[in-house]
This record gives sequence, structure tokens and C-alpha cells, in this order.
Amino acid sequence: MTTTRRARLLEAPLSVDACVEAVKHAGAGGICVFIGCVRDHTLKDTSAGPQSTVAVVKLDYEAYAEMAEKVIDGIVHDAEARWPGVRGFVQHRSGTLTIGDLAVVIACSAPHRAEAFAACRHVIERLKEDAPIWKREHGEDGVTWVGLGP
Amino acid sequence: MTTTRRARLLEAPLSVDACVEAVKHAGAGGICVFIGCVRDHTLKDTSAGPQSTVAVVKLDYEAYAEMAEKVIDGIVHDAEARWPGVRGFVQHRSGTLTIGDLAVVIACSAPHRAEAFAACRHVIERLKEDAPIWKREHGEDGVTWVGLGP
Amino acid sequence: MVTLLYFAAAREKAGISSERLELPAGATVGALLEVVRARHPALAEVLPRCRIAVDQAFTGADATVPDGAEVALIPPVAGG
Amino acid sequence: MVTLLYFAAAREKAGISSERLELPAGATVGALLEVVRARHPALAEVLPRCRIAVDQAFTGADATVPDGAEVALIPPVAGG
Repeated sequence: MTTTRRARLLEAPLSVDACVEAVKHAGAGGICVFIGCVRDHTLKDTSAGPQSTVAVVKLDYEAYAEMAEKVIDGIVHDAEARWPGVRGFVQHRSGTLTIGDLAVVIACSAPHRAEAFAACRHVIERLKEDAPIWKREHGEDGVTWVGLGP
Repeated sequence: MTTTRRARLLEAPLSVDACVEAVKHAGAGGICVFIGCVRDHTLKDTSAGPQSTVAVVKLDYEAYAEMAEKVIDGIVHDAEARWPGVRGFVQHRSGTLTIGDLAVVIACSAPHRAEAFAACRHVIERLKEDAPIWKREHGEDGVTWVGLGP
Repeated sequence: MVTLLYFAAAREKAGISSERLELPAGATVGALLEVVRARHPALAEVLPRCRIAVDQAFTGADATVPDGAEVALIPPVAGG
Repeated sequence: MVTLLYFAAAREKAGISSERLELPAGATVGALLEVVRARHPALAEVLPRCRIAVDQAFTGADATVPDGAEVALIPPVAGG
């Protein structure tokens, strides 16, 4: 890698290979990759009663792109500082996605696998908390912004 | 997937994409991939004193191929039973590898990421314990079978 | 002058994706939110669930908004 | 008759990758290993560190070796 930027928001399909290549180097014994895909159902939050499953047709991802890249880049650098030897890279999609499309790809390499797994998991958890990215689900029961509840 | 076989031993370069495709389906929201690479150094077991780092030039992977596929296939099926909704697939290399070559690729999909991570980690740990595969390191201090000690 | 950015549900409720506002010198994020609330009654439900970013960093209600700042309303996020 | 397979360090020490042996009916894995030890003194050091697979499944020393079985010496593995 000739750049220190660890995150890209893309309108085009993501590339697992590009993420793996971004973190691969001669001292990397293990690479952990997480791929988030659009799946055909979601759990519906209901104010009363148990959660139910709702079919999903497509998703719109909206992002505050510049800040999202900055936030994710910070998360990856934080992971690299916590687990020495880790190198990470993230691609996140924006725009309209359908079932099976990749929404996020996170790759973390490390000399040994424990650190690669831990860093990768850390990045997806933190990304889901803080990256300014939203999704609107087009499901069988209409259109909803995920996370805003009923 | 039209086959239930979850493991392949290959003499040719491994494909991350093929492993991801093997576990991808409409209900899979997360896919965790582990890639084991040949790195440029190894920790040397020494009977006295602290471990030291030894440069590695290349590795020969030898496998009891038929049993290795059977053992890894069993490990993946076991992971699928432990974490319902998980689907896994593994490619493992045999033959001579150099720095940066992929030795193993493990992909596990699941409706949610926690199960994908847990299953993938389980498969690599169990594979390293039980798959009848050996490696001979050609390092700066000669040729050694890894795991047999000095 | 500050630039306000509205995203996702906030953008839909406000009916705009950005606007520019004149603020008194030394105004806090909290004071800015009161202005926003008054201008966009449709945001009433979403606003309490938003975090605020000033110049692309999350900020508390007591922080001062610098002149020329880019202030974003961040409804509950759902990336990944 | 059983088929014996040698891999990795065991193959190098034995100098062969496989051989066929006649065993008494009902012989155990442990008895087979005694035969192997006697035939290949160079295996002395590696043998105690090997696991045994009979027909591609790990097996204990007390198990009987069926006629026609494929028996493999499995030195410490290092896949992944």
C-alpha cells in the first residue's frame, strides 16, 4: 500500500480481492475478511410481541461519504494500534443494492490469525456503531429507514 | 452448492472468490473468510532460551489428501451443526509454496455475523489440530518438518 | 454562517438535504438544534434520536459551533 | 494384509511411502506398531509422536486392524 487511507466508499460493486491485496504483505500469515451482504430477510422490530421476519427486496445505502471514510479510516487505524502487526482496509458500498450484493468488505491481516480475527471483528462492530451510513429497506411491508424503529 | 462436499485439497493456487461463492446464498447476511498465507518468517522452537525468528524461503505442503478432505469436510459439517444457518467451504493447498502464496482459504456464511466469525475460527483451529497435512520449511537454518521440534 | 446537512430520515422529514444558517457568535450545538427544531416541525420525532457532527466529528450539545462549520444531523446509523 | 502409509517425517525416516504387511487375524494397532518399530529402527524417535489412522479415521492403540485396512502413521500435523 502506498497510501495510508484505510477506507473507501464506493458507488460501484465492491472487490474482495482488492481489499485482500491492500492488506497482504510478506509478514502477514493470516488474513481475516468480513463480507456483509444484502440478505433476503430482516428482523422487524415490533413494539409488541416477538420479532418477526420480513422479506427484503432491495436496499438503498445513503452515506455522509466524506465523514464515513474518515470515521472508518479512524476505526481501522485504531485496530492497527490495538493489535500490533495488523493492517486493515475497508470498502463500503453506497447506492441501491439487491439481494446478494456486497455492502461492506473488511480485510485485516496480521502475522498470526488471532489478531487478524480480533481486528476484523472490532472494525465491523465499530463501523456499525459510528459510520454515518443509513439504509432504507424496500420490504414487503413498505419502505423503512433501518434503526429508526416503527 | 450442488454438492455437500465442503473441502478441497488443491495442487493449484487457491481462489478466495470460489470459496465465497460456495457459501453465498440469499439468506447469508455475513461471510467470514480466513486466508492463511506463507509468511517470510517463523518462530523457531528452541529447547533452551526464548523463541527466535527465522527467515522462511519456501514451504512444501504434503497431505494425506483423501483423509484430509474427509477430516476437513467433517469439521465444516460440525461447525454447520453447532451454529445453525452456517454454510462453510474450505480449500487447502498442497505442493511447494513461496512467500505470499495462499495455504488455506476458509469461508463461512451465516444469517448474522457472530455465527460466521465463530464458525470460521472454529474451522481453522480444528483444521490445524486434525487435518493430516504437513509442512516442510526451507529456512535460513535448513529444512525442517514443522511441529516436530528441533 | 454554518452549513447544515440532513441525511436519511432527517433529510426526508426536513424536505431538504442542506441549508445555510446565520448563528450568533459563540452559539452552541444545543442552541443550533433549537433553531432547527423551530424551522422544521416535521423533525420533532427524529431530532432527539440524532447525533450531531461538527466538521465531520461527533460533538456534544455544549460545544460551540465555529463560524463556517459544516454541521450534520446523524440519525441512527445502519451501515455494514 | 494391510497397507501401511508413511507421510512427511515418517516417510523420510522409513525411506518408503507405503508397504503391505501380513498381520495375524485380530491384531491390534498397538501390535502393528511393534512390527513397524522392528522393521524401521530409524522411526524410533518419530513413532511415539505419531497418531494412527485406520481407513482414514484416527484410532486408538487397542483397536483391531481389519484385514485389508489402510493404516497411516500421522506425525504432528501442520496444515493451515
